[in-house]
Amino acid sequence: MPRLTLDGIAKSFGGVSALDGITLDIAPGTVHAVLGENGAGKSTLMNILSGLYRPDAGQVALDGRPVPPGDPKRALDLGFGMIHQHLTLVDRFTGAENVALATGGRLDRGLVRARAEAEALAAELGFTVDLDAKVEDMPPGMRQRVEILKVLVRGARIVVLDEPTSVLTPAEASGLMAALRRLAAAGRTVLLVTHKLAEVFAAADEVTVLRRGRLVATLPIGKVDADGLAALMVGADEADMITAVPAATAVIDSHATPVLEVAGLDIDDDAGRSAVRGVSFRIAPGEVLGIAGVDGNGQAELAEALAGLRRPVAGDVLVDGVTVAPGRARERLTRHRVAYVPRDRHHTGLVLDMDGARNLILRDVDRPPVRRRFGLIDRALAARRLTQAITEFDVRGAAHGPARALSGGNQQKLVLARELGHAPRLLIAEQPTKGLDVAATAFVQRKVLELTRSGAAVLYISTELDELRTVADRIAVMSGGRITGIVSRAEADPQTLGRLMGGGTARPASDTRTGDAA
Amino acid sequence: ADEALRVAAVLPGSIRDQAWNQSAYDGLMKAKETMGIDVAYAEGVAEPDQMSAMRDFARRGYGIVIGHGGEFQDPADRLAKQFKDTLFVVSSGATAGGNVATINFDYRQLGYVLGYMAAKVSKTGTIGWLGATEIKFSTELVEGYTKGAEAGKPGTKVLVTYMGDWNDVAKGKEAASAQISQGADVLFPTMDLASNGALTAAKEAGVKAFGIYYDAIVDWPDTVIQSVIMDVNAALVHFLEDARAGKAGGKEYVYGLATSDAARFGSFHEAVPAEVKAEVEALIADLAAGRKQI
Amino acid sequence: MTPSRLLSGAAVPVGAVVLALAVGAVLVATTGGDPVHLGHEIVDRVLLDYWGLSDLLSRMSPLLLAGIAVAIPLRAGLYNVGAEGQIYMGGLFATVVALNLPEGVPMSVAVLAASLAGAAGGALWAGIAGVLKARRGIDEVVTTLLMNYVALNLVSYAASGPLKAPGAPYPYSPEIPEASFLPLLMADTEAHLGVIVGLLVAVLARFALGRTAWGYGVEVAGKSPGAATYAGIAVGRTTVIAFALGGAAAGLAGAFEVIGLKHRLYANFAAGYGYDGLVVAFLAAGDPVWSIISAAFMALLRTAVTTLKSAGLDATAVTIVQGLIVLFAASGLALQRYGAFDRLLARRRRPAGTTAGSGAAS
Amino acid sequence: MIDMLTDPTALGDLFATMLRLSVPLVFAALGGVFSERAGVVNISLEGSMILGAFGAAWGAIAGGSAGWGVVTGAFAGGMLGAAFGIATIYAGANQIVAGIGANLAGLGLAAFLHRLSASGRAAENRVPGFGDVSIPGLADIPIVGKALFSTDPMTWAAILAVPLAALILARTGIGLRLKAMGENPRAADVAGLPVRLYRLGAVVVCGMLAGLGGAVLVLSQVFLFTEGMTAGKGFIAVAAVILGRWSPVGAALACLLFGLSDAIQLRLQFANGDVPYQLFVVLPYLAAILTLVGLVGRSRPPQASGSFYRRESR
Ligand SMILES: Nc1ncnc2c1ncn2[C@@H]1O[C@H](COP(=O)(O)OP(=O)(O)OP(=O)(O)O)[C@@H](O)[C@H]1O
Ligand SMILES: Nc1ncnc2c1ncn2[C@@H]1O[C@H](COP(=O)(O)OP(=O)(O)OP(=O)(O)O)[C@@H](O)[C@H]1O
Ligand SMILES: [Mg+2]
Ligand SMILES: [Mg+2]
Repeated sequence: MPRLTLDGIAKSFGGVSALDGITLDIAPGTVHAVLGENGAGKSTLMNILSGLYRPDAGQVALDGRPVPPGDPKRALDLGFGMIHQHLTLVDRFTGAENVALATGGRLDRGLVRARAEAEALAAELGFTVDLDAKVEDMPPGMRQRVEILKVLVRGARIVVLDEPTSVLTPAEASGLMAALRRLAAAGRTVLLVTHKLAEVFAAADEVTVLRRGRLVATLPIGKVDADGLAALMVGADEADMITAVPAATAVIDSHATPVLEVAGLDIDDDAGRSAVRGVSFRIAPGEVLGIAGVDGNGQAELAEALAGLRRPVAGDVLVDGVTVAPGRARERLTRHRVAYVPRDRHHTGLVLDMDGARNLILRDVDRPPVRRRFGLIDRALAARRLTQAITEFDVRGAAHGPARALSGGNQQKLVLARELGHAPRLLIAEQPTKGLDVAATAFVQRKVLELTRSGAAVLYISTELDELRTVADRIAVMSGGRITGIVSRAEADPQTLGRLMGGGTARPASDTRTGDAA
Repeated sequence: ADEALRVAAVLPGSIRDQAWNQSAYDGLMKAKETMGIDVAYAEGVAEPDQMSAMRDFARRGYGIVIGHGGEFQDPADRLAKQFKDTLFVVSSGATAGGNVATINFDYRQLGYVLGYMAAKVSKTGTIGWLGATEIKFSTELVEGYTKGAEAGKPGTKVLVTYMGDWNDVAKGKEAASAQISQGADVLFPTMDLASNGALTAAKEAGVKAFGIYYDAIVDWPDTVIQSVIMDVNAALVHFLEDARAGKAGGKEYVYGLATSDAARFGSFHEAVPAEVKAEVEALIADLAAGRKQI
Repeated sequence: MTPSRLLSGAAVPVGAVVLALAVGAVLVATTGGDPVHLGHEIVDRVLLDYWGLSDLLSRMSPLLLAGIAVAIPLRAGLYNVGAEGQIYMGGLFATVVALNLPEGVPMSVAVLAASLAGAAGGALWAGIAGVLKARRGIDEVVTTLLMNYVALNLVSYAASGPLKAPGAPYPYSPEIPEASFLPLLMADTEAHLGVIVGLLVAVLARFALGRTAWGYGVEVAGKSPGAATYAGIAVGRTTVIAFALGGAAAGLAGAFEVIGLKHRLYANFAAGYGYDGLVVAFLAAGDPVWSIISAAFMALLRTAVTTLKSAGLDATAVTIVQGLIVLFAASGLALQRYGAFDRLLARRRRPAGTTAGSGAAS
Repeated sequence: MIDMLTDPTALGDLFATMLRLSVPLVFAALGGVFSERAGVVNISLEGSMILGAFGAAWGAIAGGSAGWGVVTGAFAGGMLGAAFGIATIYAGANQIVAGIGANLAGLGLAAFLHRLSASGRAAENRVPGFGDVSIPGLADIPIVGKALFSTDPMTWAAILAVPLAALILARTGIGLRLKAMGENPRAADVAGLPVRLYRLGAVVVCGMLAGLGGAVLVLSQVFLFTEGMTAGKGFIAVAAVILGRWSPVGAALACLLFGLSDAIQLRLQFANGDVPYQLFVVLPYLAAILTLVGLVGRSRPPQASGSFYRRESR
């Protein structure tokens, strides 16, 4: 069984060092976690393993034999399989076609076989996937599951996973972790990049911590606890900040005019199918309403409609008691001061080919102070915003170059810096901490609470119950396009939420209609 | 050498078009050979570049600069003011004078003869004419051709097709086929390279056709029954000989049947009935002698 | 940009041209020509010559404006393959206006009116493709390409029909009144004011695209339609406006060809400038100001082509060399842009012990 | 002129003209589909067509048979495709610019070589081409019979090539991978597939197909090579690719539309002498635009088409 060794790996991009002298030795049959802040170099390292990037120096060896650098094909042949942080799926192919592409499917037979194997594996992992759907029509979670299946079906000996669980449900994530343990038990080597310490403790044998491109420590999992890992990642002085649990202290005035009132909202998806039906709720000033639910149950369409990107079929939306015109994104941003953190930072959140400063003026480029006389842009202001974002949100590597070059987490921070930087009245956040490191996650949650203290309201959409139970005052559960129940934080135990997600209601319900959303 | 007899031509198309441009090129080469004069040319010169190409030759000291096509009229007029010692010649030009000369063929007359003959030869009473774009050359040819057909046999139907392209051989073939399928059994293609396509169609369908510029029967022995030989070649030599003798000036040179070395007809196909042949020859003689006007 | 980088930047296109010319020299030699003599011709008659310069400038005007016509929609993520047709429409509109101006209109007014009409003609023609794209999602590449043929034939019709000069042997219009002639930059040449206008438009376009909120919207619409929707940018309207502005630049080019160069509308008066505009814009990576350089380059090429033809070089060989120059220049620029040369140098340097990259970053 | 549509002979004739005008386009457009589906926008079809036409003429004369012409025609077209592919896929040259350069080089080269190898008189350079082969019985089917079953092998090849190309793209592993190169080359790369090689392969095949399109003109239609004989057909093929939404069948239908409207305009013209001929000449383009607006509508090119794939760019 293969023993993986990395010797003095270094890589820089345009003169900026991303990795420097990484030396590692990974035993076969183990799960090896790789931790680090956003931009620490984790993805770069994994991409070097999979042959996508060619290291500037150093080498990777398998059982002492060097792996040719920068050759994905050879890496695959040698048994490397990688699940990329930013999915490598063909949007217009079905799930099955994507699997077939990765497994070298030939003619129809290959497609059928790939499909069958993927299906079996999905069942084993407890994944629900529709392999006949096109990837572009899948919710993010399902895409992630296809990406995982695609690699695992190939039967890799060294499985590299770069933040594979960021959009999975807890059940799916734990299914995956169990599967990784089984792979290790079968003698495979697993490398797991994650920001979720719980996963590290659940699945890993060993953990390596990177900080700013350097290897800080490699430790067996028994020798370290969460605080210790945090300290290794960010340095001891900053570690306290992370673990300081944010307390929800905003005062909610439930009698005041709600900041957001949604009444009888019906929304169709891109294909014209009903995605959200009869959704009504209110969010009071200072309140965080969490939306829980399995991905693809209408959350995305709801968020888009509230942000003005999608025109609802029926229903009213009121912000601060004022009805907002349907489908008018600009007006929401400016007049109603609605901030929106979209789930897809690549597609909607950022203009990847523009630099950080220009991305930070996306919301208000056409109004003062950004817009000056003769329609000129105040470039100095944009630059100041970037400096501010870099210091306040700790966006690493954004000083120069396009947003595309940033690490996934840092891209997310850029979006957050823009959306939270305008004192919004209402924040709609879809998976806002997706891909953020531990410190940044805590920071964002603190910022959200800070916002509520100023009387703003927050709609916080997440598939992670733990996160919702930390930030939300109440949690609404969406299933089949409906809100199946809204419970207070105190009532929000996993059993209740789980039942609601299954389509049940909090009260043993009579008005449960599950079939008609199809 | 004789300053005035350095001759240059600006050609809008390819010297291998087997038609308008090639005939000028051949004429230059023949003049070079037979008269020993210094010649130059620039081929494939697009409209935006035509003025500067002509000027370039004038500046290089060519005493005669030919713009080979009606589109050179205006550039020639303008340059004539700048280069007073240069004689500018416009083939198919409209107006001569000063140091601008034009060389023209009597397209109406030449078209008339072929129209006349076509009407006589046609069994279906429908004949065809094919061209590329509506320039003087085309419109006058069509005009003469139509009149000639009416004279040859009143009521003859003339199908006229403008292809919009001089060199699209495949389309030339289809354009001719379309005429043939409408009953045309004598065709007169007047494009450049595209005429090859039309002649191919005629050959395949077994109908008759006319050649242009040279005696095309040699290349299309079963198809071509007569050719109008607009011998730009000979016309040029004619003109240049005048020029060498110091007789050339800003005049309109028109070549027609009266100047039979420059504008004449080729060989009759043996299938042309003797009486038709005789009538056509008589017509040509009348026109050449000026006994008949169109 | 350090001087050495600038130097290497210039080295690439020059290298491409040299390489293509080397191929050309071989071709010339095979047909019995004298490459050295032809080289002299280019230097003497194009580069170091009053008339050569004037030719270069008169061609640079339509090339630059056509480049901008491609560059502006490109910023919005749209391919304008229709600069050719837009130029033709510009020429047509300008001619109609110039021919119908009342007598005694002062020169500045006549020139302005004809120019604006040309710009409007181009904008209108491009705007159709823009509207079809914005409203119906119809691919702009194919509409603009097809509309070129329509425009060409429309001009051909106008020049051989309603606008034809009486007795003209070829489809062209009567001469436009002298009041509407675009002033010349160089006496007795065809180098008209168009190139100056082109330079101004280039700078203005760069400024509007790079510095204004409007330009920002265009950029976002081009680079990320998703983000544009998020920010409430009206992608459809941006599409139409970007297209119309591009078309206006092309239309201006067409107007200048008529009022600056030919003084008449000809059936094929601007052959090929629109397609060359694609080369101009893409070689400049879509930047209007860099387009000045690439337009000058293409103008030089076009001028040299005519000169080489008159110097007796076979036109087919000239066309081959022209194609190779374009092909090599594009490849060379790309290799440079993506750092292939740097990597090559670095790899060669590495054995000597220096770390890659660190030396160059200063 | 109604008899063009009612009289069976005239209709059959129209059909035949449509087919002949379309076949060269169909080959080139199929090539374009392969190239663009693999992510390379290829406007050098015109250059490949003309080189293919020259290659076919040269090969058929040198080899003494039309069969050789097919081989050399495809080869010549493919060579230009390869040059264009190396510039765009390996060096990263902009695909539009490189396409324009390749077209010029191809047009120039074909004419240059022709001038070197042949005399100035077309009829002296007659090319042995394909004759029509008739299938008895089928050829007598009214209207379509003669055009389809009494024709030359290249037409049959084109008719077979369309479903074959569709099958390859829709049903084979190669097709799946090729499409992946055009949609998301990174996904293909991480699956261990040689992205640049696939793309180059597609572009070379494209050049060969376009070369065949040029060869058809020479070997099946006019039996000689002349300078500039493709007369912009390569650009029409580019339009057909988009009009046909990047699918083989769609592109072929678009070619038929161009062929049909050209066939119709050539027949309409001489019955309407007072209508300016330009109106007839633009008929195919207007028909295509109207089809786009009325029938085709919104279309999405392959996601990564036109882009240069570099591994280490994000
Ligand atoms: N292709 C690239 N081009 C330019 N810079 C890059 C590229 N890939 C990575 N970088 C830079 O390298 C550094 C490390 O990035 P990397 O993606 O490895 O971080 P990470 O540890 O995976 O972070 P995250 O947790 O946010 O995903 C970052 O500063 C990033 O900007
Ligand atoms: N066509 C091109 N080829 C190579 N490099 C280019 C090209 N266009 C722009 N650049 C590079 O891009 C960089 C950006 O240019 P520049 O700084 O002038 O733009 P800018 O800051 O956007 O200007 P402005 O905001 O004033 O419009 C320059 O350093 C230049 O080297
Ligand atoms: Mg990462
Ligand atoms: Mg700038």
